[in-house]
Parts: sequence; C-alpha cells; structure tokens
Amino acid sequence: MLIIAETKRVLKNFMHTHPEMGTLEMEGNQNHSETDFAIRIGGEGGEGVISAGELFAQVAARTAYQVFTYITYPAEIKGGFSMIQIRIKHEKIYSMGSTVDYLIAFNQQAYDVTIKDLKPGGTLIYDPDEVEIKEDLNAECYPIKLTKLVVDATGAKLGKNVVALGALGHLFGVEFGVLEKLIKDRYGAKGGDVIKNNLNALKAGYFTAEEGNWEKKFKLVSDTQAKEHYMLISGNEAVALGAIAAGCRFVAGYPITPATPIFETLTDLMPKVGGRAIQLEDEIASLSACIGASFAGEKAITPTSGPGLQLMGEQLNLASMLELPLVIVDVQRGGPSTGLPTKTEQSDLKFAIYGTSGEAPRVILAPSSVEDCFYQTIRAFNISERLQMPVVVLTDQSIGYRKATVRMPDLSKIIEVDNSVSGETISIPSPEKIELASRIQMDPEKLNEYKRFLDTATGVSPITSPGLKGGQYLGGGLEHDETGKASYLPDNHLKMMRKRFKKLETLTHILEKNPPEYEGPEEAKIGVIGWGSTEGAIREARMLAEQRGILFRHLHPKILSPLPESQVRNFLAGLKQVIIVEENFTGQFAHFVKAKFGIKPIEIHKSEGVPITPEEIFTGIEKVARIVDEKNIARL
Amino acid sequence: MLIIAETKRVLKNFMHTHPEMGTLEMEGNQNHSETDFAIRIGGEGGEGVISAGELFAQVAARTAYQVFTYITYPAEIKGGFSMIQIRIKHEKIYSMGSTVDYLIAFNQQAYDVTIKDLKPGGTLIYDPDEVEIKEDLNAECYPIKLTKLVVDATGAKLGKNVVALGALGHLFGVEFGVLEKLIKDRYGAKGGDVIKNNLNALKAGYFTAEEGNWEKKFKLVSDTQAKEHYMLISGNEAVALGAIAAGCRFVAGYPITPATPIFETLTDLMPKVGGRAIQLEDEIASLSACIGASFAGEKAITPTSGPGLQLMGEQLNLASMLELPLVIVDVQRGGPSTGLPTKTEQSDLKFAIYGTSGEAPRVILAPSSVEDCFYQTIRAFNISERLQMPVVVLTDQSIGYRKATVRMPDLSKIIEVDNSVSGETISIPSPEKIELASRIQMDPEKLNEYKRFLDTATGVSPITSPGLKGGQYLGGGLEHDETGKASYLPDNHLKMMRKRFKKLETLTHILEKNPPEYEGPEEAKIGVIGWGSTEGAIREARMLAEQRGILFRHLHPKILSPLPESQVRNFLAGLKQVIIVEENFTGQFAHFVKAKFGIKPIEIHKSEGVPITPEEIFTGIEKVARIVDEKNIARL
Amino acid sequence: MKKTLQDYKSIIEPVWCPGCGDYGILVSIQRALLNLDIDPENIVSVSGIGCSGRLSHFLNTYSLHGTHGRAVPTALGVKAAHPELTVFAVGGDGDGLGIGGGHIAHASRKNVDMNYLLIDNQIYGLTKGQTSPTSPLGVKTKTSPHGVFEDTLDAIPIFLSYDVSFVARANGVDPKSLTQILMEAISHKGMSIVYILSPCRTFPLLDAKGLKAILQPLPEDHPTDNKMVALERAYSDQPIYTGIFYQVQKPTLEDRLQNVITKVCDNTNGGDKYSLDKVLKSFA
Amino acid sequence: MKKTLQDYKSIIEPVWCPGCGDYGILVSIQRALLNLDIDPENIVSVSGIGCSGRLSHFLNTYSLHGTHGRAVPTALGVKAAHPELTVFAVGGDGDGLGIGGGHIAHASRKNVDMNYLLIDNQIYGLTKGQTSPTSPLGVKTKTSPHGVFEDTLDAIPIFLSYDVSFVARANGVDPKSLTQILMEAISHKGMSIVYILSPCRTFPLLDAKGLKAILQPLPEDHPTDNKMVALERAYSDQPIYTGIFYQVQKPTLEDRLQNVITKVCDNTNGGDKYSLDKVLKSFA
Ligand SMILES: Cc1ncc(C[n+]2csc(CCOP(=O)(O)OP(=O)(O)O)c2C)c(N)n1
Ligand SMILES: Cc1ncc(C[n+]2csc(CCOP(=O)(O)OP(=O)(O)O)c2C)c(N)n1
Ligand code: SF4
Ligand code: SF4
Ligand SMILES: [Mg+2]
Ligand SMILES: [Mg+2]
Repeated sequence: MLIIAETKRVLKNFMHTHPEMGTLEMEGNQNHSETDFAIRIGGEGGEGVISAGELFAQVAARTAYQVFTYITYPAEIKGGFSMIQIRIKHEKIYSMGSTVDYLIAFNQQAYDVTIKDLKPGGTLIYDPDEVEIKEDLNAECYPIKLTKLVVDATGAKLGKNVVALGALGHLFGVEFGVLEKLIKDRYGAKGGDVIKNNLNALKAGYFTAEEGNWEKKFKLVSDTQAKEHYMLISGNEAVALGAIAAGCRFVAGYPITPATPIFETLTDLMPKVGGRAIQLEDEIASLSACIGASFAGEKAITPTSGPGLQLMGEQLNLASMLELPLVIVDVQRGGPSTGLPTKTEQSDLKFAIYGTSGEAPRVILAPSSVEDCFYQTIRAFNISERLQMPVVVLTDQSIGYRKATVRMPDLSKIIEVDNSVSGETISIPSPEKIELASRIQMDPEKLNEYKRFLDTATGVSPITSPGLKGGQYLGGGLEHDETGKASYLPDNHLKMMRKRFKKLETLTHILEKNPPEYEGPEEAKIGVIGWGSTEGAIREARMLAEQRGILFRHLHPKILSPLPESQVRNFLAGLKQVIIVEENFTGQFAHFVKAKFGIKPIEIHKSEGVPITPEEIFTGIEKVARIVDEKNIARL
Repeated sequence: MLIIAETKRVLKNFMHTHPEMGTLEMEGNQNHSETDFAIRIGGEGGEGVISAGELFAQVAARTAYQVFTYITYPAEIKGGFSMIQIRIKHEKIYSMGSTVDYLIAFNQQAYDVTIKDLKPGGTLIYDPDEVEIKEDLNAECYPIKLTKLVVDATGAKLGKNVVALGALGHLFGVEFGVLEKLIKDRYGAKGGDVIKNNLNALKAGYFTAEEGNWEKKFKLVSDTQAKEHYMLISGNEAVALGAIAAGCRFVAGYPITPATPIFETLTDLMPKVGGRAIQLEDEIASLSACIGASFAGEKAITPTSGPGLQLMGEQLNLASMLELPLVIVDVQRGGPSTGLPTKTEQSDLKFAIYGTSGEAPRVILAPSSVEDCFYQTIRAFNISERLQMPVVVLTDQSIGYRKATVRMPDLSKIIEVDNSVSGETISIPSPEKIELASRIQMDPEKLNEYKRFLDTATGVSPITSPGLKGGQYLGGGLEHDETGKASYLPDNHLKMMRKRFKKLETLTHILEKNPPEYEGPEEAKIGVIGWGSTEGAIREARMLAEQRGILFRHLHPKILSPLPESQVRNFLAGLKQVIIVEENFTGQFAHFVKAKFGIKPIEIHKSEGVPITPEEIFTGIEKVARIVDEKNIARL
Repeated sequence: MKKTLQDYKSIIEPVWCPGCGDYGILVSIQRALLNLDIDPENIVSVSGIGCSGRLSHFLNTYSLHGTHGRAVPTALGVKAAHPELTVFAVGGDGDGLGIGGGHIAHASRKNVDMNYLLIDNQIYGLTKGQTSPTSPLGVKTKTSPHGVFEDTLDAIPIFLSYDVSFVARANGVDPKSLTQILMEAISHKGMSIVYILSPCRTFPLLDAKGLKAILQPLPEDHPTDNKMVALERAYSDQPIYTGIFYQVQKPTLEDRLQNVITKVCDNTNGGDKYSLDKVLKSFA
Repeated sequence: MKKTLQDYKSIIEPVWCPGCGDYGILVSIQRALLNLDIDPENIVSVSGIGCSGRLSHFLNTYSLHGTHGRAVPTALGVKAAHPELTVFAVGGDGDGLGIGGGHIAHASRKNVDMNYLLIDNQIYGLTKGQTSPTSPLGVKTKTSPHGVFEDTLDAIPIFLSYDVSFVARANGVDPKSLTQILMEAISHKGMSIVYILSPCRTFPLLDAKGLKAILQPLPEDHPTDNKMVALERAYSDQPIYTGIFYQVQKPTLEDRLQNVITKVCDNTNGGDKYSLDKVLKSFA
C-alpha cells in the first residue's frame, strides 16, 4: 500500500539558503532559493504529540530556517484530538499555512481529521496498527508501528512520541547525538529510568526509519549563531518577556487556559530579575493586587482569558477611575462560558472595549504575531504609564501557543524615557526604538497645591506614590473632584468624565502622527481589515491574491481602541469594498468600525475554534473581487 | 421680605376635575380643566425630607389626581443634599417636569441649588433660621422655623420633616386627621414616644401654617375609590410586583443602591405568596442561585446595579450557554466604578448587550415608566421562558425611585399560556393582554431520543426539569453537542453558535409583526429615539415642540436588543435628521443603532447624574429643527 | 425493578487519565446512591471546573456543569427551589477552596441540605499542574517553579469553624469507607461536606500508598457532636484522621424558608397564601 | 517636629451619622499611628465599600477607597510591591465577611503583613439597613422583614482556623483599649486582624451600653500562642472576650518573596539578579 508520490514538487523546494548562518545540506542536489514546508503530528491528547513536535521545532530553529508552530489540543488532560504543526521556511513566516507536506498520524482520528490537509504527493507517516489509510491516497507513505516499537523498547506504552521524534529526526537528517542531547535536556530532571526509556524509544524510531530506508529529505544541522540571533518562543512567552523588558516587576495571576503559560513564565522569571510573582485565589484578587501594586508605584501585569476577564470587570473599572497604569493580557479562547478552553477565537473584543458598567476609558492593543506580542506588551506598559489607565492586550490561543523564531531584540536600542517633570508629551515606542516610559511623577516642589486628578490639557494628571512626603491623596471609585474628594455634583461628574476620556483623545492625536500602517498597493479597490493573530493569514492571502491578479490593501491596527481615526479614513479612501476578517460569530470589530465610520463592510467570520487559513480568506476575497469588478463594469 | 407673587398663574391651574372619583375643593373659585403643579422639598440627607415628601404624595395619590415623584439623595447616610419632587396632575404624568411651583427649603444648600427651578411667582417655604433668601426673589414666601418648632414640640431636633409635612398639609387643605393616621401607620411599630413626638411635630407645623394665615390652595380630601383603582408605587416596586405577577417565586439577591428596594420588596412579598427570597453573600452567588433555581424549574429573578451586574458577567454567560430562563434587573446608577450610587444614568447598556466574553445571546428590555416597569418585567419572564435565555431589564435610579400612580392591573385579563407541547409559537404579552408563559416542556413520550439542546427551526429546544423520569441531561458551560456532551469540533461549535443566536432571530421575527411603536406625525422630518426612563421627558418635549410648530416622531423601543429592525427602518423612513437622546457620556444606544443601521444621528447626551428635562430636550431639538430647515432651504 | 449501578451511569465515558483517583470516587458515589435507592431523576449534581468538575458528566442525574468555583451557590439555588431533590455539589481543591472558598461559610449558615464533595488532589489538575491552596509548602509546580511558598490551607478546621453541620474526611482510594461516608452524608439533613483526598496520577503529590500510610480512621468512640474534640482531631497530622468529625442537627434552609412562609401567612392572612390581587391591593 | 493627631487627619470631614461608632475608631487609629510615630506618607489605607469603608477618606495617608469586598487583596498588592509601607485594609462586616470573605484565608496563608480592621456593626449601614452575615438570628431588617433566618457568622473562630497570625477582638466604643490593640496589631509582623464591634446609630443592633455589658477582656494570663485555648475562648459567648486571642510568628509574604529571589539568584546566577540580556538569551 506504499504509494509513491506522483510528483516530487515539495521536495524540490528544500534547499540550502543562508550559508553564512548555518548548514543545511540537501540530499537531492537541487538548488532553489525558496524553502517552505509544513509538518503535522496528530494523535490523542496525552500521547506527547505536542512535546515531540516542539522538540523537533527546537532542532529546526537552530538552523538557518525560520520556524512557526501551531498547536491544538483538547480541554481534557487525556484523550481527544491533539496536534502540532511545524512550518519551516527560508524567510519570515506569517501563518501556519493552509496545507501540510508531512503528516504523522498516531491514530485513526488524527488521520481522518487531517488527511484532507495533506498536499497531493505529500508524505504520510502512520502507525499501521492504529491507522487504516485510503486505497487511493496520493502520498508517499511510511508505516511505523509506534506502539509496538515503544513497548518493545521500554516495556511500557508511554513514549510513542519519542519514537516518532526519532523517525522524524532521521527523515530530516538530524544527527542522533543532537536528538539525544535534546532528550537529556528535557527529561534530565526526572532521573535514571525515565531518561533510559526515552533514549531507547528515540533509538527505536531513528533506526526503524533508517532500516526502512526512508528517503532522507535534508540535514538539519544545528547552528550556534542562529542561537545567538533568534529565540524560538511562543506568543505567551513573548508577552512575558515583553513585560520583563518593559520593567514590570509585579505579576499577580490565576491559572486559566490558554493564558497560563504567561503566568508560568513570569513566576519563573520574576524572582530572577528581583520581581515578585504571586498566585492568588481568583482573578478578582489578582487584578486587585495589581491595582494595589500600581498604587504603590510598581508596573504590574495580570494575564487571563475570557472567563477571568469577566470577573475582573469591576476592578478594571476601578483602575480606570483611580487612573492607575496596569496591563491585563487576555489570551482569548473559544466562548461563550467555559466554551472551548483550548481553542482559538477572537471574541472578547466587545468585552474589552465595552465590558464595564458605566463608562471607563481604557486602551485595547492586539499583537499580530509572536514577535509583535513582545513589542506590543512593551507598548502597553508605556501607554498605560503615560495615560494612567489600564491597557488590555488581546491575544488568542493560536498566537499564545504558536512558537516562532523571533529575532533577538537589540537591547542597545532601549531608551529610558524619564517623564517625571512634564506629562505633556507622549510618544509610542516601536520595534525600531524600544522606549521605556516611567511613571509621570509629581514635581515635589509643587506638592502644596497638589491635586491628584488635576484636569490638564491632555487629561493626564500628576501622580505621587507612597513614600513621597506631602503627596498623600485619596484615590477612590466614587466620583470625585480634582483632589479626590467624593462629589456627586452634576457639573463635576461631567467635568471628570471629560477629563478621563480626554486621555483617549490625547492618545488618538499621537497615533494620528504615526505613518499609515497599512500594506498593499495604493491602486487597490478592495481593502481588508483584520486584527490580532490573523495578520499572517491575511498577508499570505494577499500574496495568493496578487499571484492571481487581485490587489488589495490590508489594514491591521495594533491599537484597536481608541482607533486612529484619520489613519483609518486614509485607508478607506478610494476603496470600493471593505472586507473585515475576524475569528468570531457576530463580527465584533466590524460592529465597532461600522459605528465609528458608517461603512458597510463585507464581513468574513470564522467561528470554529481553529484559525482562519490564507486559502479561506483568499476564497472570500476572490468572491468580493468578482463583485467589485462587476460594479466597475456596471459603472463604465 | 415676604414677596407676593406677581401673577397667580399657577394657582389658576388648580382645579377640580373628576368629581366621580373624589373631592378636591378649590379655594379660589376658578374652574379650569387642567391641573399640573410640582412641589419640591430639599434639605440635608438624614433630615427625612424624602419620607415627608412620600407621605404627602400618598395623600395626593388618594385623590382624583395622578402623582409622580422624583428623588435624589447623597451616597452618604447623613449629610449632603437630598430632595424629593412631587408632581400632581389631572392626567397621566410623563416626567418630573422642568420647573417647580412650590419649593420647601430646609437649609441654605437646598435653597441655593434649587431656587433657579422655582417658577416666577411660585411659592417658597423656608426655615428663616437656616436660609437667607435673595432680596429680589419673585415668589410668594412663607418662612417657618422648622428646627425651632420641632425642638419646642419634642425637645429634640429630629422631626423637622414632620413639621414641614404638617405645614404642607395645611397649605393643601388636608384634614389633620388624615395626616395623623398617616403618621400612626408609618411610625406605629416604633411605639409610644416616637409616635407622640411625631404627632407633636405634625401639630406644630399644621397650626403654624394656620396661624400664619397661609393661603390655602385647595383641599386634598382622601378618596376610597382612587385607592381601589390606583397604586402609588415606585419603579422598583413595580418591578417586584411584575415578578410576582409573572409567577416568579424565587429571588436571590445582594443589596446595592439603587436596586435594593426591589429586593427588599420581594423579601417581604415572596413568603406571602409561598415563594422563596434568599439574600446571598454577593452578586455572583445570587445569579448562581438563580441559575440553580431555574435549572430546577422555577422562574427566578435577581435585581442589581452596575457593579453587581459586572460581577455577574460570567454567570450570565453560563445561563446563556445552559439556555436557562431567568431575569436580571439592572437599576442603573451613575458610573463608572462606585461612581454616583444614588444618581441616575443610562450607562450600562453596552455592558448589558456586549458585556460577556465570547458571544452569548440574551435579550435586553428597558421599561419607560413606572407602570411599564410592571409590564416589561412580566414580558421579560415570558420572553426568557419562551426563548430559554437570560433577559436583562434595564431601569435606572430615576425610574426606580420615582413613584407614580399606576392603574391597578386587570387580573381578569391574565392568560396562562401553556406551552408544554409545542415550542414553535411565541407571542409577546402587552398591558392589554397579560400573558403568562410557562416553560416549554418536553413531551414525556419523546424522552427516548431526548436531546436537551436539539437544534430546532426556532432555535428553542425541549427542556426537562428534575423530577421528570428519563429527562436527565447534562447542561454545561463547555461547548456541547445537541445532547449536552462536550464537543470541540469546529462544525459543532459553529452549529451551536447558530442555534443559540437563532433564538434572537426568532424573537426579532415576532417583534416585527407588532404594530409600529413610534409616536408623532407621519409628516415629521425629525425623529427622536430614546430608551428607558427618558420617555416621559421626550414626550413632553414633543408637546412643547408642537406648541412651537416643530414636529417630530418619537421612537422608544422597549426591547433594545435584539432590535426589531424593520420597525426601526419604518420609523427612519423619510426622516431628514435623527436625534438620539441618552443619559450617558459616550452615546451607547446611538453606537448600537449606528452600527446596525448605518445612520448618522445627532446625539444628545446628558452625563450629570440627574434626569434630562423636557426643556433640555426641546432646546436640543429646536437647534436641529433650524438646521433641518436650512437644509430644506438649501435644497429648494 | 431493582436498580443497578448502571442506572447511575450516564452515556458519557469518563475522560480522566488512566489511574486517576476520580474514577474510584465516581463509582463510590454511584454505589452510595444505589445503596440508598435514590431515583436518578430526583438527583441534581452540580459541579465546578476542574478534572473533578467533570464528575457530573458521568452521572445519570440532572447534571449542571457550571463555572469555576460556583458549584455551592448554584446547588443552593436548586435545593432552595426544590427541596425534595437530592443535591450534590462537586469540585476540586482549587475550585472549592480557592476561587469558590467564599461561598461555603454562607451556605453553611443557611444549612442548605446539599452534599458537597470536595475532591482534593493538592494541585490544579485540569489546567495541567499549578499550585492549589492545598499544595504542600516547598513543592515545585508549574506556577511555583521555585517551590510553593504559601502555607497549606487546612480545610477541616475551617469547615468546623463555619459550623458546617456534617464534616467528614475520606480516603478517595478506599472505596468501601468512602461509600459508607457518602451514604451518611446523603442521609444527613443539612449541609454536609465530604472532603476526599484523591491522587492525581499526572501531577502526583498524593498516591494510594502514601495515603494509606498517613490516614487513619477516627477512633470508634469519636464524639461527633463535640466541636472542640473535632477541632483537636482535625488539627492532628500524625495520623491524619478520616471519618465523620462533626455532625449536628440544625434547621435546614428548607425548614427556615418554610417557617417564614408559614409564620407570615399565619400572622397576616389566616394561614393562607396571599392572592395576587391581595398583594397588589396592599400597594393601593 | 513632633507630630500631632492633626498630622493623621485628612482635609475631608467625616460624613458618618452623629453618634456613629466609626468616629471613635477613626480617632483610635490616628492615635495609635501617632503613638508609634509612623510617617503618614509611609502609610497606605485601603478600604472597601460601606460606612466603615469611608474611613480611608479621613486619614492623611495614601488612601485607596476601592470596591466592595476587595480591600484585602488590594492591600496585599500594595504590601507585596512595597514591603516598607505600613498597610491597612478596612471594611465592614458585609464587605469583609460577605462579599469579600473568600480572600482572608489566602492573605493569611501568605501572612501578608497588613492590618485588617474589620468593623462589625451587624448591619449593612451604607445601603440603609439590610441583613449582614453577623446580623443576629430573628432580628428584622430591610431584607429580612420577617426576621433573619440564617445563623450568625462567628468570625473569630474562622480567623483562627485560617491561622491568621494575629487575631484580636476590640470594643469600638472603648478607645483606650482599642488604641492599645491597634498598636499591637501594627507592630505585629504578619497579617493581623482586629475585629472591632462598632454600634450603628441609625440601624441600631449594638449600642455602647450593651457592648459594655457583654464584653470582657481576655484573662490577663491568656496564652496567645495556643490555638486550642484561643478557640475555646473565641467560642465563649458569656462573656464575649476582647483582646488578642492569638499571635504567632511566621514568615511574612515579604520574607517568602525575598527568599525566593535570593535562592534563585544564588543557585543559578551567583547571587546576582539576571540581566535582561541573560533572560532573553535563556530563550534562544
Ligand atoms: C474563572 C476561571 N478561572 C480560571 C479557570 C481555569 N481553571 C479551570 S480548572 C482550574 C483549577 C482546577 O483545579 P481543581 O479545582 O483543584 O480541580 P482538579 O482539576 O484538580 O480536579 C482552573 C484554574 C476557569 N475555568 N475559570
Ligand atoms: C459589587 C457591589 N455590590 C453591592 C454594593 C452595595 N453596597 C455598598 S456598601 C454595602 C454593604 C455595607 O455593609 P458593611 O460592609 O457592613 O459596611 P457598613 O456600611 O455597615 O459599615 C453594599 C451591599 C456595592 N457597592 N458593590
Ligand atoms: S490530571 Fe490528575 S486529576 Fe486530572 S484526570 Fe489526570 S490524573 Fe486525574
Ligand atoms: S448608618 Fe450606621 S454605620 Fe453608617 S454612618 Fe450612620 S450610624 Fe454609622
Ligand atoms: Mg485539584
Ligand atoms: Mg456593617
């Protein structure tokens, strides 16, 4: 039943590019300047599918290639369908792609669910004791008895994933020693038997592939320089690192999928940099503690996901009213309610913008890639310190669990912005210039007439922190006057509402000064707007579309609220049709944009718990392109 | 310094209308068919200003006149400015009006803050030991030493309000015995000394006015028939009574201003009708208990306000996911955060519509008057039972604390709708026909293939409750298939999202069938949209405008989400300009309408913690009318 | 027809890891219900979020799998509305003692006649191994990579201080005694908490052997009506006692609510309930 | 310059009802701070919502008047971030034992060095007289018009079961002994709770005379390090004892956090903190 691939199209793409950065030796003597392929491993939750994939990604990341992973797994600890996809490319990768070149199926479910995504002529590796394959499959098929091999090698069933890792390693020409070291690094702490069994499993896989004469693709040789220049990190890790880089030294949190890894990473890192990480009894307490820490003068963060964000609503309001800086990261998951905890969705935007009783300003950011998670988190801290308000960073499961090679930030480019004297200027840092804003501090000379909530031109007021003599003030959730004293007078309420919302205008004015952020040609008549983790997929859809002669512009705002209005208007100018792409059911960003700009976009929603693919977006856009064309014809 | 009113315009309006329903004898021999005047009492929180006013309102309500009160008081227990306004009219009253005819000022603050609202030639009653009045005041002024009188009469300072009640009673010709009985009813439980002191204070006021030869206005003679036909209730009480009438026998709650009186009323009433009222430790527990009660088969309600509603977000989502009927009443107050707990604002709408993570359908109702609070609450229960989803009823402080004479509902018109067999028809009850919907029940014959979350044409599924053999099912917050079993498959998520949202479409289709709900002439070019408690003020503004030749149409949807789209489009048709009136800062309903209908309304926002007045609305509309006129000119 | 264990099993297969302590607890609950011959349709099981929270999926009852930490007030609503039902609340150590910890004292003050099964594996299992309120000091977890630094929450003394009317600790891997305790809890009129130690196989801090070594049944003559003795034995950590520490009779929420109804109607309406008409007229 | 009471008074005048017990508590706090000579700028007072929650308005400290029930975790954040500050959390019986009740056990497990002043007037004062968790059984309130039917929450045994490291009860209308207890609480390293009985004048369930009659200081020789004795005396209701029931030394949150920092840096970085560069490189 072993079917030989019709074409070797895929193989042709493997090549050796940046020789200065590492060695990747081709087996097939072909030389192409482009490499781009994807491997998927699928099996049952608890079989270690994901950890095997991540180890393999680690090997790949230490070559000259870029790596990008996508993970999905069930909400149960064991059982259910789990998979990891690893895309490897010679240049920056923007999405997980729409299809895969290699599929490793641990069981029938993995085969059934994902075989449709295997490219014609791709490679299938499968356990013949578990998986029955279709007769007419157009693929190069390698059977490998994962369970049998691991039982033979270790006497137990655990470790199929390591067998698979061994086989994969061989297929891609990884030296056995490199794999051996990986295993030792990962399982070293668990001691003797665990290590021994894992190494036996690894050998079984590696040599089965060797003995089966699996056609070697190319050699992934590890590269020390790549290690210096790149990190292979997940979006969640990027957020945690962004917080550390931004000078945050306080995290309070409560575990919740898929945000937990941010908190886990920070509990590990905080003490290393002299910061404090505290797990609390729930999300309400977590945000309360951040408010306390911020009141005391510290930069504070709490990571969460939908159900937790909801519980934080009342405290989010309080932070806005106290005008305290702090950052909340919401790694969105499938909703509503407990929903699909391990699946992705962009469905908390409405809550982030509108989700408090009364009207309390805050800023919403949405990073668009793993790397962007790092920079937007820094930006979130800067904005929150400068505007004295909570900033919500919206990521999602797909970006949070995605791993990608990220260029090491240039620390020499960090500029500490001391803003203790004047609160009037606020600029936004960018990856090119990492700015770190400190808290706008009160001039101690002026403490005589100190008004904590002074209504200034920007809306931003001087602030003191405990320890500063004479700076004592009352911050409270009741409506108050400029000094902080409670006041329920009609005029005062209106004045203070204006003051607090003025800060959003201040930010908008600054954002307007930035160069336009959209991509794609001026002459395009179609505009696509997306936000957050879909950026890469839309970008690839744009390339697909260009190949077919369809041009579109792509706006992907990183700051979702307040929107830089004139920038959006710039983007909209001259467009015949706007398409808004989101991973939710009701079109949340579209709703917001419609209310603000009075446009009537076509909305592409995906509400299935899995990321939208470039193909899906392209298909939608192609349809729109036809309509726009017809309109053009009709008008001529 | 006693200034005689220039005109007796106001007095002229007092008259004796419905003789069949009671007696109101005019002193001034005038006979007019229209009566409409307002009394305001202002003083310090804790002085009993409001209770004196409410007692007086009670007297007035037992005549042939309609009564309408408005209350504002500080968030502190004692101190701060407190006031009650009582409007008395020969026909239905829609708002508290823009000015007052009588002002009773207990202290200087009350005088300073409210004197501007006294009509020229109105009547001022004040304590000359506390209040200094302007030389040139155009009013009929009666000084009365409230503090001195009460100290003389009782030996203590408590009871100024009862002195004022006595004086007011005399002014309006109430028999002393009627007042005496009121006091005994109110303070009876407190026993000997309290009663004695209060009666002494009452006498002091009554006879001081008599001795001072205060010009008697007319006699408010109590009337037993009015008592049979009308209730004098607050919006909060109307909600509580609506719940009881709707068959709700379970309330769980946590006190929060200004929603507490709903809960207090229900804790009193529930045991009387055999129901259960439980106070819980917080709002999360309260809504949890309602979910439990609804799961067990009971109609359940929880009243709250902004900060509490936020805490309920996660459970609101759960209720939507479990597809359980229940009703949440949010009596909105000034926000954000603790905000202005005792002031009014319409600023929780966004939260009610959007305020959950993920996407969970629910219905939002907003009663527009005290009477409407009763009927919309019944409607809320009906919709929630029929659609199996939570319904949020949005009222606000001004309507919650407002008291008005409400016609006694005709209980003979109650129709019990048994809906246990078919879930396919849903109609909405109206004041003319009080429908009471019972829960859509599963046909016990069909329990073999029972699917709790069956995807039907309406989206509404058969439901069972504990006790029914064979009806056991799993309801959960995880995404699930039709049987309730957890499922994270992409197709299933999309299907179930569709199913849940389909119920909103079902409701929309039904709403579309209702006759158009707007008022005002077809030919008007201006349309005004409002929601909730502003209805009366907009209605009066419409009358003001008509008097000056400006016509507008007025749409005041009671169901805010889902909006009956075609009805709104009907209303919008032919309009040159739409104005949206709301008591908030950002224009929450306007945002929603803009996103849905792509219109560009002019927005009138008031964000001062006090209700918008007919005059304020009229002023805004007048400006718009001028613009629309200019546009007309420009177009000709 | 005589019931069998099957009557208490739902059609959904448990999804716990092989070897998880929760399997045994599930069977013990089913066996206790069978022994007491309670009709499945008269049982409501409410659970929180966690591996333990999945329990309600596998019981053939009216099952409500709610949110994290709210099983107790949700179950309270069920029982208050329909006192004739047998009501369970189920959740883990994080669910019940962390996020949901504030609810127990108040359910106890009302003495809601529910059976609260608190399944303690000393870890957040479902979210894959973070610190819970009962994780031992010093152990490394995913959110305590440098060791847990908070004191462990000692649940039994806390429940006693709340005056919960039935307080027991059980060994989750000893199904016989667990079933026995569950039967007593279900039969108890009033709030009962059965605090069950259950090993997590995937993030193991407890195991069957270890439990056996440290646990010991309360002395036969343990007086269940003496709070101070109960407290003293609750504080003992060598051995750690299992069994019923405390059991008292107090009016249940059902009794309390019924008393109010009876009193009000007796005093103000000659023993009858008010008609809607009478309610409305009282506002005239 | 020597400080005076004035240094601890904010410019805002108290707004409580005349005769409210909270006035005396405010002065006692100010006096305790004066006696201990703590600089106002190094004090943070966090309060919840309620009449008692207003207390922070009137203290010349860095004052944070937060939301209902969250004073304890908010104060925890302040103290964790800046251990050198003197931190108060203040709230009422509803705020602290009702909606916020779930937080105390966990702050206690961390032994946060804060002073939590729980002011019990047995009623929801600010919202005008509804049932609180400590309202006596049977009394009529606005939300218990037919009488409170839940058992009263007994706070001191609960705090003891949480192992709060300093637990005291005080008579709010006895400023001398209250000041003394507050000074001890502030000086205590670790979490201290001072549970203060304070009469509400407007919804009176307690009054000064009544308090005097039922309260009695703990015996002079009361051993503050003995949990069982503390519990026994906490349960006494004739007399109801005031004073320090329990006081133990445990590492504070500050100690615990500092230990982690020191240990990690010692073990993995030769005692130095990591540079940002080193942190990033560890992900390469
Ligand atoms: C509001 C909210 N916060 C966090 C979570 C994530 N979460 C799910 S289960 C769980 C803890 C589970 O631990 P435990 O209660 O001990 O149950 P176990 O899995 O160990 O049985 C957490 C934190 C959630 N579902 N909801
Ligand atoms: C989330 C939320 N729920 C309810 C309220 C309303 N509320 C304000 S104070 C209070 C209770 C006050 O009682 P207590 O804590 O005993 O303080 P006291 O006024 O008696 O000092 C309540 C229920 C609120 N502010 N926030
Ligand atoms: S993670 Fe632990 S508690 Fe959860 S199912 Fe697996 S073994 Fe059981
Ligand atoms: S209501 Fe009671 S507690 Fe509140 S200020 Fe007045 S007397 Fe004090
Ligand atoms: Mg656990
Ligand atoms: Mg209180």
